[in-house]
Amino acid sequence: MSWDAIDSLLPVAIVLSSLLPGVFIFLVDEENHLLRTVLNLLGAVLKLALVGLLIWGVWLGQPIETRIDIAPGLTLVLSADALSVLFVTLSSVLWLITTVYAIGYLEHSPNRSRFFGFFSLCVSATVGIALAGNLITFVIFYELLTLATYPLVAHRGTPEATRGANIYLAYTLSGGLLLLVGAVWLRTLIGPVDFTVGGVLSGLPASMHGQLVAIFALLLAGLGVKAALVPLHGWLPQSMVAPAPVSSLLHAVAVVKAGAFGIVRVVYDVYGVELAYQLGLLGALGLLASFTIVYGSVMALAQDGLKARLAYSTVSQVSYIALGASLLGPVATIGGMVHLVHQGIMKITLFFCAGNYAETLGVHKVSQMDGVGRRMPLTTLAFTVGALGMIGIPPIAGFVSKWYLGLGGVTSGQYWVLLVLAASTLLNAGYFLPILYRAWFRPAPAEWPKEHHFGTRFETMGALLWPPVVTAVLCLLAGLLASAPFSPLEWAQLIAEREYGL
Amino acid sequence: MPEPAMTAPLVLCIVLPLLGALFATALPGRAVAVGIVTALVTAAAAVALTLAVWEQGTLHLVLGGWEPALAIALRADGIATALVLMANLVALGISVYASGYFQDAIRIRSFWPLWLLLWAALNGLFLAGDLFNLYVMLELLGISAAALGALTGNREAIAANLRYLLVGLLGSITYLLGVAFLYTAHGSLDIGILAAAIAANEQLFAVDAAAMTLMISGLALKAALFPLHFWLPPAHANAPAPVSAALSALVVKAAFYLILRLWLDVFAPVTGMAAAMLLALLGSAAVLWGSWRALRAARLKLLAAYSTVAQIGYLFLFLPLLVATPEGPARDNLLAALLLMAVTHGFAKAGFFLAAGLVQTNAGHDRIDELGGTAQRLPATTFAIALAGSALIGLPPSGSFIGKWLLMQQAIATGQWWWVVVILAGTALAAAYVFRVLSRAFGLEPTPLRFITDPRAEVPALVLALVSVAVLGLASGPLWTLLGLSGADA
Amino acid sequence: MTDPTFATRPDPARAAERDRDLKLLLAVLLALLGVTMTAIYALALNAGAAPRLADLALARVPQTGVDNPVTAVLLNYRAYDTLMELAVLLAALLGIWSLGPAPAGFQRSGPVLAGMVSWVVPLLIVAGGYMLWVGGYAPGGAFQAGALLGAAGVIVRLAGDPQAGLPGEAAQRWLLVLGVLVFTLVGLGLMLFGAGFLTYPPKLAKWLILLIESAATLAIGVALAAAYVGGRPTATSPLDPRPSAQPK
Amino acid sequence: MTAQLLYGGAGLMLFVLGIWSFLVHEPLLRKVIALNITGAGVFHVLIAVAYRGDAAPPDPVPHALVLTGIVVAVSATALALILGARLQDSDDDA
Repeated sequence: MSWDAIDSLLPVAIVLSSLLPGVFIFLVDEENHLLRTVLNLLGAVLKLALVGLLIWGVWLGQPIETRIDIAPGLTLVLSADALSVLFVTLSSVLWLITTVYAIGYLEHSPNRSRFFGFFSLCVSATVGIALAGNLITFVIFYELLTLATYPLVAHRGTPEATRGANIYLAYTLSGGLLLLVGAVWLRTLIGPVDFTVGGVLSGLPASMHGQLVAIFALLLAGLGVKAALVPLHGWLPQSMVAPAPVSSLLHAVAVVKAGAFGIVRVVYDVYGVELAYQLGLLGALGLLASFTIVYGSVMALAQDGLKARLAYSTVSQVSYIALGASLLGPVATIGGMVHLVHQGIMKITLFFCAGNYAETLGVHKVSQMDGVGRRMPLTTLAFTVGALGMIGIPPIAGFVSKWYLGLGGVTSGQYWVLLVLAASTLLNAGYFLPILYRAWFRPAPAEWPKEHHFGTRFETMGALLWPPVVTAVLCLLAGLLASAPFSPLEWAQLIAEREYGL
Repeated sequence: MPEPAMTAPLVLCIVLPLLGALFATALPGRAVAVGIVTALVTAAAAVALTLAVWEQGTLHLVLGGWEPALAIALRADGIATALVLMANLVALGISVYASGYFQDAIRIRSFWPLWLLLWAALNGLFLAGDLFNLYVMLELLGISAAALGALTGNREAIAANLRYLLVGLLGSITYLLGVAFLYTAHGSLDIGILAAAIAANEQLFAVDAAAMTLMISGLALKAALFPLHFWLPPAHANAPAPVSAALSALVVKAAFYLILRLWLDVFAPVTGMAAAMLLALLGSAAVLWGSWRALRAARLKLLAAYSTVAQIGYLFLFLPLLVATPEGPARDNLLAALLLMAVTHGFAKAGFFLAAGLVQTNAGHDRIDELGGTAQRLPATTFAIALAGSALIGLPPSGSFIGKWLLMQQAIATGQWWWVVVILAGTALAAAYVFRVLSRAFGLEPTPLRFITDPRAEVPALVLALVSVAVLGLASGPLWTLLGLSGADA
Repeated sequence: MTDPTFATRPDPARAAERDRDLKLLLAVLLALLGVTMTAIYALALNAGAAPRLADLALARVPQTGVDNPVTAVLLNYRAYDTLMELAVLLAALLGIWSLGPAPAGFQRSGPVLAGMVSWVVPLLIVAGGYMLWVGGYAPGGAFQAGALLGAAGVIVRLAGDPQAGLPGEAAQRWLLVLGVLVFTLVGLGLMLFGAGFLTYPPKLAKWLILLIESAATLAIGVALAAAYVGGRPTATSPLDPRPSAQPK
Repeated sequence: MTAQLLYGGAGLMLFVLGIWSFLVHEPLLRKVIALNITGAGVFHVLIAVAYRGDAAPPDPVPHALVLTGIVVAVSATALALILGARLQDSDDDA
């Protein structure tokens, strides 16, 4: 098939490859485990195949775009550039892994058709965000993601789950409204806002700059909620009531990344990094991101709940992406972009492991983790890789991100960035190393809080064990093979080159 | 004289449900069968009408072959056709639902003839080109609606619908006085002729303005514009579910349609910013008050009824923007957005009420705080509520999202940014009241084994809700074509 | 809930005072409204389009099939209004029926009243027939005729027949819809033959209108009498096992 | 003209009085009668419009409108009264 035929269908096919299975999964009878699993995996594998095609096309520089007129003047644009490919690939790969994990995790638990249906819708919304070619498309999928995530957070049905879900909804819908107003305002100023390399606003007269700053504030407030920028982060720790696969994929990858990705889009492809710098927007964003990085880490130190600690760690780490976007110059861009992927694979590893501890041993708290390394060595090994990566130990992925971010700060003359990174790294070590110490070097208790035996020769059920192992290997590979073709770093460099026209 | 075949759907849309009502009256034992057949053929006629208007533009038929001034005209322009199509598809869904809803023979015999009469009145109202004929249609609509609303037979329902009937009568009499003034001043009842006469006789401005005030006040009472909405919540909340759906989705919309028709066609030279601002201010109050009361409502159907008060309010926000926007693509977009919101609300509210009715039948009550278990047992119904709810909030990709987007766009463009604040507040409140219901659907009840338990009731609710969300939001372009508007980049 | 028309007011003393003030305000406003409207009405009469539709309507009467201009408007120019108005009457009656079975009738009348009824009722029926016929060229027509028939029904019920002299339910249902049915079928028939909905060919107009008016008279008479009965015909109501009254 | 204005003006007064009575009086029957008076006021206005002096025949169109209006009003009144009666029944039962 020729590229011409494919290029206009591919983006929409990628969205539909999880949307349609999702819709059918709702209709599947609860007891029909097999059909549901087949639909799930079929969608995930198909999506991955389509994404492979997409990567190839973008690499070749093919224009890949679907345009659907939803109303005169309002067009749904799904298109693929280097940046969207990064996020699409991350989501699709991790979706497949998480689906396997979730099938194991939710075995024998209630309401699985509902869970997997919404799970698929979430991924569809996430790739929709990644592929959005203009602002209205982005807003549509951004809101859809909110809606599709709500049932997953509320899934357990306990009063805490409902409460957490409602808090999540209150934050994200309010943010969504502000984003909507910003998008509409921008639309009235300049017409359709297509994401364009270098931005679309540079031609506007200086008299409009006041409005542009106000619009940026609205957009940032909307995006900052999902990206968990302080002080809009309050929902994230509350949402940790969700089942582990939800926390892993959504709160490590899809939802928070959607916010961070949106900030990147707005800075680079709507305002243009030059204009954003002139308007003083980058400085404000950088400050906000830096504060969030430090604040999240400090808060993480104080958490005893494992998922809560990971959640605050997410608050902190996602802001690296915003920090990268706020620094002028291609090097920092590379750092921010590559962290989009690196943080995703590292954090999902950690959440998978946290889920394994909870499911296998009933361990939910850091203080209960003494000796888990001996009981669950593979899981703990994966956890260790993720945690060390987060701290920034070479050769794991996180080191690469921090290196480029620091270098970006230096090349742009913003030396304070180094200070932020150093502080964050110290704090990262402060909240991860004690866990590792407990896990490996403390003696195990006589009895675990709530131990399950799955009757396998491994430490836990296979479907739970292999996903974190695979993602941990990915973390290592992303660091070790950082300069190989098609590695996240290479791809981030491609993005930076295209954005800065190098 | 136009080809009868071309204008046939115009007549059939009104006559078919009327005939159906007659046969359902005369053959009470076969009322359900007659009703379903009538619903199908009437909906088919509405589709035929839409196709005809799509291809040829506005249809116009003077009944009786007399001079237009003397006789009654039927006309189907884009606005009327869009609403007819919406109303008939929604009514078809309601009919399918109703065929299984009523169990007791006496209710069945009472429901179908009145329902088909109401349907005929709706189509007649949308398609009328004559102000006095509209009065008759309004009365037919009001009487059949009040009778249907009282069908549950309990005290609250009878009291609420008695009030509804009386208030509606006051509204239509006030409207009729306006018509009398117009006949006195301009000697015609035909909308087209009157529009031309009003534009030509500026010295009669005072009379025209008085007539407009009377007619729009009367209709605002029927459209439940704040603060004239007091009759709506009890009447809509206490009716049987299919009737609530019809009342909230269609009947109120018909009164609003008439206001719009008068505003755009008949009184175009008389309308001004002051009148538009007043109506929009009342609309804003309706949005805020209706949403607030919906949030505080103890019962699901009461919530839906207050939500209707709010949703009607949004439609009035368009008026000052229409006044401020000159002819052109921007105004086209605004008009289409107005219709899109009205149509979306029609589908969404009908779906919501039908689903709420199912919840009520299953739980034996509709107190929101105690609905958790029922909502979990009926996934498809809960899903319908969720879909319809997102359309009521205006979340993407519903039609009301597009509508609100264009509304806000034009509000910013014309500098009337304060409406944006109202829309935001209303949207946030709507999200709160919808999710107040939905959050009950996640609990520790046993897992339902099937998605759909009662297809005849759940499928119509789901389909109506789905149309409001997916179809209208993702493919609203045809609406512009049907309205004969260019739109495009504004 | 704020409800200006139906509210019940708790504190009587203060409420009564506030009530009086509100009423005063309302009276002033309504008086202003009345004066303003009269002034505007005068303006409209003065400056308005004087002949309005009168000349045109009167000029076309010879082609309508009837000689009485009001009947020409009702059954020819604006026949569609009349059709829908019959539907309104039907809707009201169906609404009445949906609310429950008819209440019990009145005590059977004594011989004097019964004797009077036995000659007033036939007189009313004959008068109704006359009204129907005379409507073609003088004031009168289906509504006046139907009203007389309805009045006959009222008298019969007052005299003690709970069913107001109406036939059984099945027949009542057919009679009720007869007016709208004949009207609609004539209209559709004309459309089928290419004349257009409710467009009478001048030659047939007189007879078609008479046919419609006759059916409408029966339907209106039955509807008015049944409305006076005030509920479903009782035979069908399982709650109320009284046998339906037979027509005399 | 004067006759028309007097008659029509009287109709407008009836209209206003009817609204007054509708808003002020509680009992259902009074409300229903008030509405009928309001309606009668509007019918008066229409009848007054139809008058074209003693020489010319009156305009038949408003006359026909009034006839139609009367039937509509009768229908609505009948339904309102029966609704009211049922309401009273349920009050008596309670």
